[in-house]
Amino acid sequence: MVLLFNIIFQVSDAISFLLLSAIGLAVIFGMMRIINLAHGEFITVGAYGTVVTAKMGLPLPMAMACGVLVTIIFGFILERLIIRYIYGRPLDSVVATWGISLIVSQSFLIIFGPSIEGLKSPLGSFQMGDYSFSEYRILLIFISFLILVLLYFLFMKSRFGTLARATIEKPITSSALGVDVQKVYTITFCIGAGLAGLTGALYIPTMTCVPSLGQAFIVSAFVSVVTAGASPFIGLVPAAAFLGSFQTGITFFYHATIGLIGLLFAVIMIIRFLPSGFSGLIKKGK
Amino acid sequence: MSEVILNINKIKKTFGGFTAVKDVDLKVNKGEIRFIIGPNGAGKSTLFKLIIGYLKADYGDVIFKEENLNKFELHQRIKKGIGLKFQAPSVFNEMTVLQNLEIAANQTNLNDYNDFIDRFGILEEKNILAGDLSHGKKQWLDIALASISNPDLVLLDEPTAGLSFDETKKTGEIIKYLNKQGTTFLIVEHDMEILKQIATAVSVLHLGALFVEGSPQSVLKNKDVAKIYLGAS
Amino acid sequence: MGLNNILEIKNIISGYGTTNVINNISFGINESSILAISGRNGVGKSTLLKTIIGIVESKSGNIFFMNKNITKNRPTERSILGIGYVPQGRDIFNSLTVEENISLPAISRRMKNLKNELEKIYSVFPILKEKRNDLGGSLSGGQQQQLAIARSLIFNPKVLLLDEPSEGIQPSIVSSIAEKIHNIAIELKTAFVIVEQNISFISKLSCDCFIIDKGVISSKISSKDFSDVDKARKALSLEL
Amino acid sequence: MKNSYFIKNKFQTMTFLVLAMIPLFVDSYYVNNISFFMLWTFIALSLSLIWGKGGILSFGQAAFFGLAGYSFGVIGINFSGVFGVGIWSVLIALIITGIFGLIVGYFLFYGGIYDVFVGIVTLSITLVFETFMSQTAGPEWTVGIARLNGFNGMQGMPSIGVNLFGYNFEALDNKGYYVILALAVFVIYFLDKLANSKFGLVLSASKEDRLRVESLGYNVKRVHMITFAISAVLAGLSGILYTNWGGFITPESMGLVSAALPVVYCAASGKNNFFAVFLGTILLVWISQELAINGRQFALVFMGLLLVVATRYFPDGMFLYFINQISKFSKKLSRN
Amino acid sequence: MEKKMINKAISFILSIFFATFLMLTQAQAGDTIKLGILEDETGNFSIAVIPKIHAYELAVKEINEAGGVLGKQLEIVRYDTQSDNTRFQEFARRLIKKDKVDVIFGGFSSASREAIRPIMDKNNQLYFYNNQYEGGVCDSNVFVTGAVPEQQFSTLVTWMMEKYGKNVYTIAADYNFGQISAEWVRQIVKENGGTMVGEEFIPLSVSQYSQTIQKIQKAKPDVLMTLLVGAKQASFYEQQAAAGLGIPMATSVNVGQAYEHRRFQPPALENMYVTVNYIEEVHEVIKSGKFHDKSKDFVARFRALYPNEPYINMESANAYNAINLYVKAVKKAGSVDMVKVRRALETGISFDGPSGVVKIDPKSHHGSHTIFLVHVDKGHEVKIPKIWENIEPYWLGEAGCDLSKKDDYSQYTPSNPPKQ
Repeated sequence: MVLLFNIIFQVSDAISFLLLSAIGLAVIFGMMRIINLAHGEFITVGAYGTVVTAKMGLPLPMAMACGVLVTIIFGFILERLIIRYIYGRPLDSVVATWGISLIVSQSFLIIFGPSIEGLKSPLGSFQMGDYSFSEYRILLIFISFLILVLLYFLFMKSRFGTLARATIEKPITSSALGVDVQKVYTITFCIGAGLAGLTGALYIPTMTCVPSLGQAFIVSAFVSVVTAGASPFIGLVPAAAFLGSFQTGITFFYHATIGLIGLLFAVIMIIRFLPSGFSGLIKKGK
Repeated sequence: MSEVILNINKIKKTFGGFTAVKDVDLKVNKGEIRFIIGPNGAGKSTLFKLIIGYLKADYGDVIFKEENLNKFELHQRIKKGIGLKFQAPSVFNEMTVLQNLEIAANQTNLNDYNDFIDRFGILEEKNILAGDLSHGKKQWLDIALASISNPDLVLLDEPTAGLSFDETKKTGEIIKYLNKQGTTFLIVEHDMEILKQIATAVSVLHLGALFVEGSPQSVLKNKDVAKIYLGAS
Repeated sequence: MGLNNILEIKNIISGYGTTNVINNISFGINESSILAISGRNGVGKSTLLKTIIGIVESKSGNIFFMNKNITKNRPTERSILGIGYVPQGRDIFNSLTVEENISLPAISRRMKNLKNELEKIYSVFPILKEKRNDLGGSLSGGQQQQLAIARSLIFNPKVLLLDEPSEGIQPSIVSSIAEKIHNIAIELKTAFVIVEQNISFISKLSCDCFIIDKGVISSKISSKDFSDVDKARKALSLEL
Repeated sequence: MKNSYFIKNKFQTMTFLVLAMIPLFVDSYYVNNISFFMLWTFIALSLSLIWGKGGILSFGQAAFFGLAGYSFGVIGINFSGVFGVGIWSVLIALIITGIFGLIVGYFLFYGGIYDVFVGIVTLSITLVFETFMSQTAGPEWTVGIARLNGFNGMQGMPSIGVNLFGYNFEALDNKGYYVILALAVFVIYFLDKLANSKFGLVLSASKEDRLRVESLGYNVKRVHMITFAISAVLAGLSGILYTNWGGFITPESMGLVSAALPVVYCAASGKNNFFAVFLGTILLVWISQELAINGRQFALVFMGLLLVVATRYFPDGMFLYFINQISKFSKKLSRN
Repeated sequence: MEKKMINKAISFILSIFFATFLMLTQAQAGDTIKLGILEDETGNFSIAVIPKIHAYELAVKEINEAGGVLGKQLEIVRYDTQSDNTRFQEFARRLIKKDKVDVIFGGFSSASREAIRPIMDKNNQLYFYNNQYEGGVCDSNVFVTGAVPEQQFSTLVTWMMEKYGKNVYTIAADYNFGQISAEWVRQIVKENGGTMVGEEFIPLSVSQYSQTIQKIQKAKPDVLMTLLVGAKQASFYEQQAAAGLGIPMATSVNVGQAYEHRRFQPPALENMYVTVNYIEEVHEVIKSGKFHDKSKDFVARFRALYPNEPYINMESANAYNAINLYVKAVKKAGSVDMVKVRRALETGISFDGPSGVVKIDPKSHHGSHTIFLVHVDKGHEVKIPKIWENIEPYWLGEAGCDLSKKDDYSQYTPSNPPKQ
């Protein structure tokens, strides 16, 4: 029983990390085909926004909301100044977003110094057999799935979602039907940025607060989104579930290094043998 | 009895539940200019893609020069002596006309090809980017790409789409000339002008199946063909 | 032609890159009327519609809609002003449900009482109501065509541009679509510009018909003439 | 003669001549430093070939860079003192890299992997290399007598060179500079020839329309695989020269940053034009060094701004734009 | 349109000229003793390195104010190596070839030291590495003022085993520092009759530790050695605290370098033990005596110059000691000639610094240290339960490295010692 819980915890912990890493990128890259190398910096912005406002005395959930808000504003400005000029040039977006990531992480270093005092994980821990667990991490697991569900409803069931999916599938036809394509892009980008900020806000109580903290997420984010395939909201959960359990399993039997290498190998093999990713597999299954 | 160069044997293709091509038998004789016509959605394009191997048939064989092509990929089929032009002119827009031809030709040195290029009316433009050609000249360049390496059989998908009367006529002359040099043609077409001008045989497809076959005259006179072709019910 | 034309095209030249596809075309259309445009493949019929909606920029000339010069407006703006467009191949959003497809223009216009509007549309196209929760990509050709028209009708456009509405559709359905277009034109006071090659379809529309060739209007006949196959062949140089 | 390659590309030839004369005027530090700038051009050129001409974005160049660097080191250390090791270790390292490139290329293109997926697969390969090499600190990780030495890096390999009749030629300092410059001239010449050959035409054509190229009878997958291998060899050349320059190679050369840098050099320079990439890479490495020296903490901010401005305003590459301006200007001058 | 393009062109050309201009206007050198400094002012390591840079500047300022050495003033030539090994190589060459400095100080990560060591050796350049590290560098041109494993672990591990028990679990960064340090731990545990109940190596890029925490709990160790490096790995502490792991931890890296006890919210580092050769709190924790006085004096002087320094870490003491040791040796040699200075340094030269005497071992070129055992409690308050004075860097000398007799340019480990 304890063992089973332990396994479920470890696997879903790994999955929720992959999910939350990927979620902002799933919108920005998965839907808009912007290869956003500054994804990690978006996460950093959310984390710093949270920490700074929490230090000013806001309760943690409020501070997290502020972190997200700051990231949305940040994303909005970037979209206006740079990103909108590189839609449809996915490969050039590599360079521009790389530049953005350099500017942001170094600016954070200049403004806040190499590190600021972090936050403590809220909630406590509980014991089960030989093992103890952080309650906050268990909350994170639930939150990550909750966000995914909300996101599913936002993009699949809401009015905005209809506009966004239409625009992304056929931008020209959408514009001919009266959809303000540019506005939809801007909002979608801001949602992606906000989600990345949310990832930062949620994880910062468990991490060291340094300007480079976002880099910890970037590889997980890209591998999850790409293996998810063309419809990230359908493919992300199975992709993260597969990669997360695979990595956890290998790490369990060997160690973390082999786990990481195994994860990357799994990604290579998935792309090779499942070229349309997990969402393609699901669609085929239907 | 003339020699059969391309033999399509009971070929079938379905997409999901929809049968695009059902059990089509088609023979192309050496030296022919055979047209495949039919209204929209008759399965012409699908048949075309099956012949070149871009789509995989559910069953049936494509036999070219007595060799079954089923197991060969597109580029291998071409190497066996087939030239090919897709529906929309797909020339390489960012390259010059000459570079386009260099890719398609067997030799690198195209000096001896001036005559050939001139036939297509693009000699003067040989050093400009293909993307800057007019629509008609793009079509001719595309046909030139399909035929420059002296293939035995050239497949053309709508070679006159978007051309004016004069351009259409010239296209016909080009095809006729190449045919005289010994090239066999299989052409998917909408346009009746060019059919009347150059066709030696016609196959009509309707709703994925072979509807009627014969000489241009016999097919054109066929009232049923007129009906399906014009959508008159 | 005059000021009461709802849509007026004046000396339009347009095309792609350096090639001109439309060479100086002018015409106008009244409220509630239908205009058919025909011609052989690749003569610029689709480009003409794309120029009117703004997907292709005109190189010279002017387009007036309700006496407003819209030549410089973006497609989105033209659509909001009241021009509907059904592209060739219909461009249904495969990943959206039928209802989402129809609702899209209404959502982008923030239209109130979407439910009522949808009901109106469903009463014209009952088959769509049946399939409202299916993905757009799963419909048959005829259903997609109805969906594409429905999608543009929901915002009550003053002009609806249709590109090859009969393409890939069973003959029986073709005539029912023609009928529907007639009813819509009368009931909703919508003007139609229809690009079409299908002779029997054009003949059923009973309206004026322009024949386009080499980017210009080469002749103008009545669509009734299309019921005579021989005349139609001549008009379209499709003599068999 | 009039149409010879070097006369046709006047600005390029002039630049090479100027570069060839630099060691006559400046002291060895600067010569060495320019060698350092130039050694990065090969990895950038390798990407220019596969991405600029072939339209395939790879983050794997860093993996080839590292593989070649380590191979060169391992062979050099094991056969240190054997005649000519400083030359044939380079060749063997390049062959190993080329074969690995061929295998990866086969895996990618015959597996039908294209577009952004190539980027992610190659990035994964690069990161696997980095992660694996980082943990090889222990004495059990030796190849022959060469310690891989994990994250701290491998060192002690003999330099490129040869000992002939008592004359010791080592590709370091001025000699190294001319070796690198000669290689650069050769590689750019070779790449230009390749790009204008039938193979190059087919490669560029398949960027526009893969299907049409296949329909003209070419095996596009094979073309891409071979191009990928050639580009692997070029990236490997940079790796070897880098290892030779510092006497040192670490897994850091195969990290995320190293994987992205060639992309940055290419895109900012003008990925379609080999000479623009060559010149742009030199200038970018130089600028980033100057910024590190003088910009202090603002160095990376400036570098970032440069990249953003480059993509925002010069979609075809910044340095290509300036090279074109210069040649236009000089044409104007010569006309007057 | 044209105008826009021209504007762009001009702005770009201007920016290039700007960079060139900056390069050319750099101050030209006078008749000074030039100290080259290569430290990571930016990038991943900057957090622990910036106080170190300030310590160099403090030492130089003090010496110059006292009249310099051999009648000359000291001059710092410093480059920001951006936590990037290649930058270390570029700038090491620049210092040697262009600036022609008399000595080089610097390097934080072991990889950066290894990146420039071949360059130092090729040019016979005198070089001070002033960081605690995995040990074993036996190099004629290199002097080390940081602590090494025999100083930090022989004290720490033994003490921990006596206090908490003999079952030890190590988690370590999966690269040279972690692996070699873990090797030391393993050896010392074995020598003291303990058991390694687990050992896990973790890639530097890993930031999530749920699984590691469960593995540790399964093994039930008495002591957890955490040889983790970098900001990502530092997240372990918060995560283990949140999970309520509650096992006493011991390390050689945290607190003394990147002052995690000040930066992290308590109780992330609760019950952690670290061996350091200096930290800023020494004089606050030890209320009187020589360690109190020296540290208090050092901090006062440091803070007078850099009042906003977040923390004065052990590497800043090492940096301060290094400059002073060098100057003492120059005085003794009567010259800045690098061979003469090296010989002077090999005479057993010593300096009485912020944490007591540091004496250079002629055989290994490493310094002896006072080692403080630092304990971090629940509220992240610091205690020093134990001080070991004058701990020698004995291992290299015993293993057979004797640079005063025989030149060497290698790095050794316990499993790969010098050939006798």
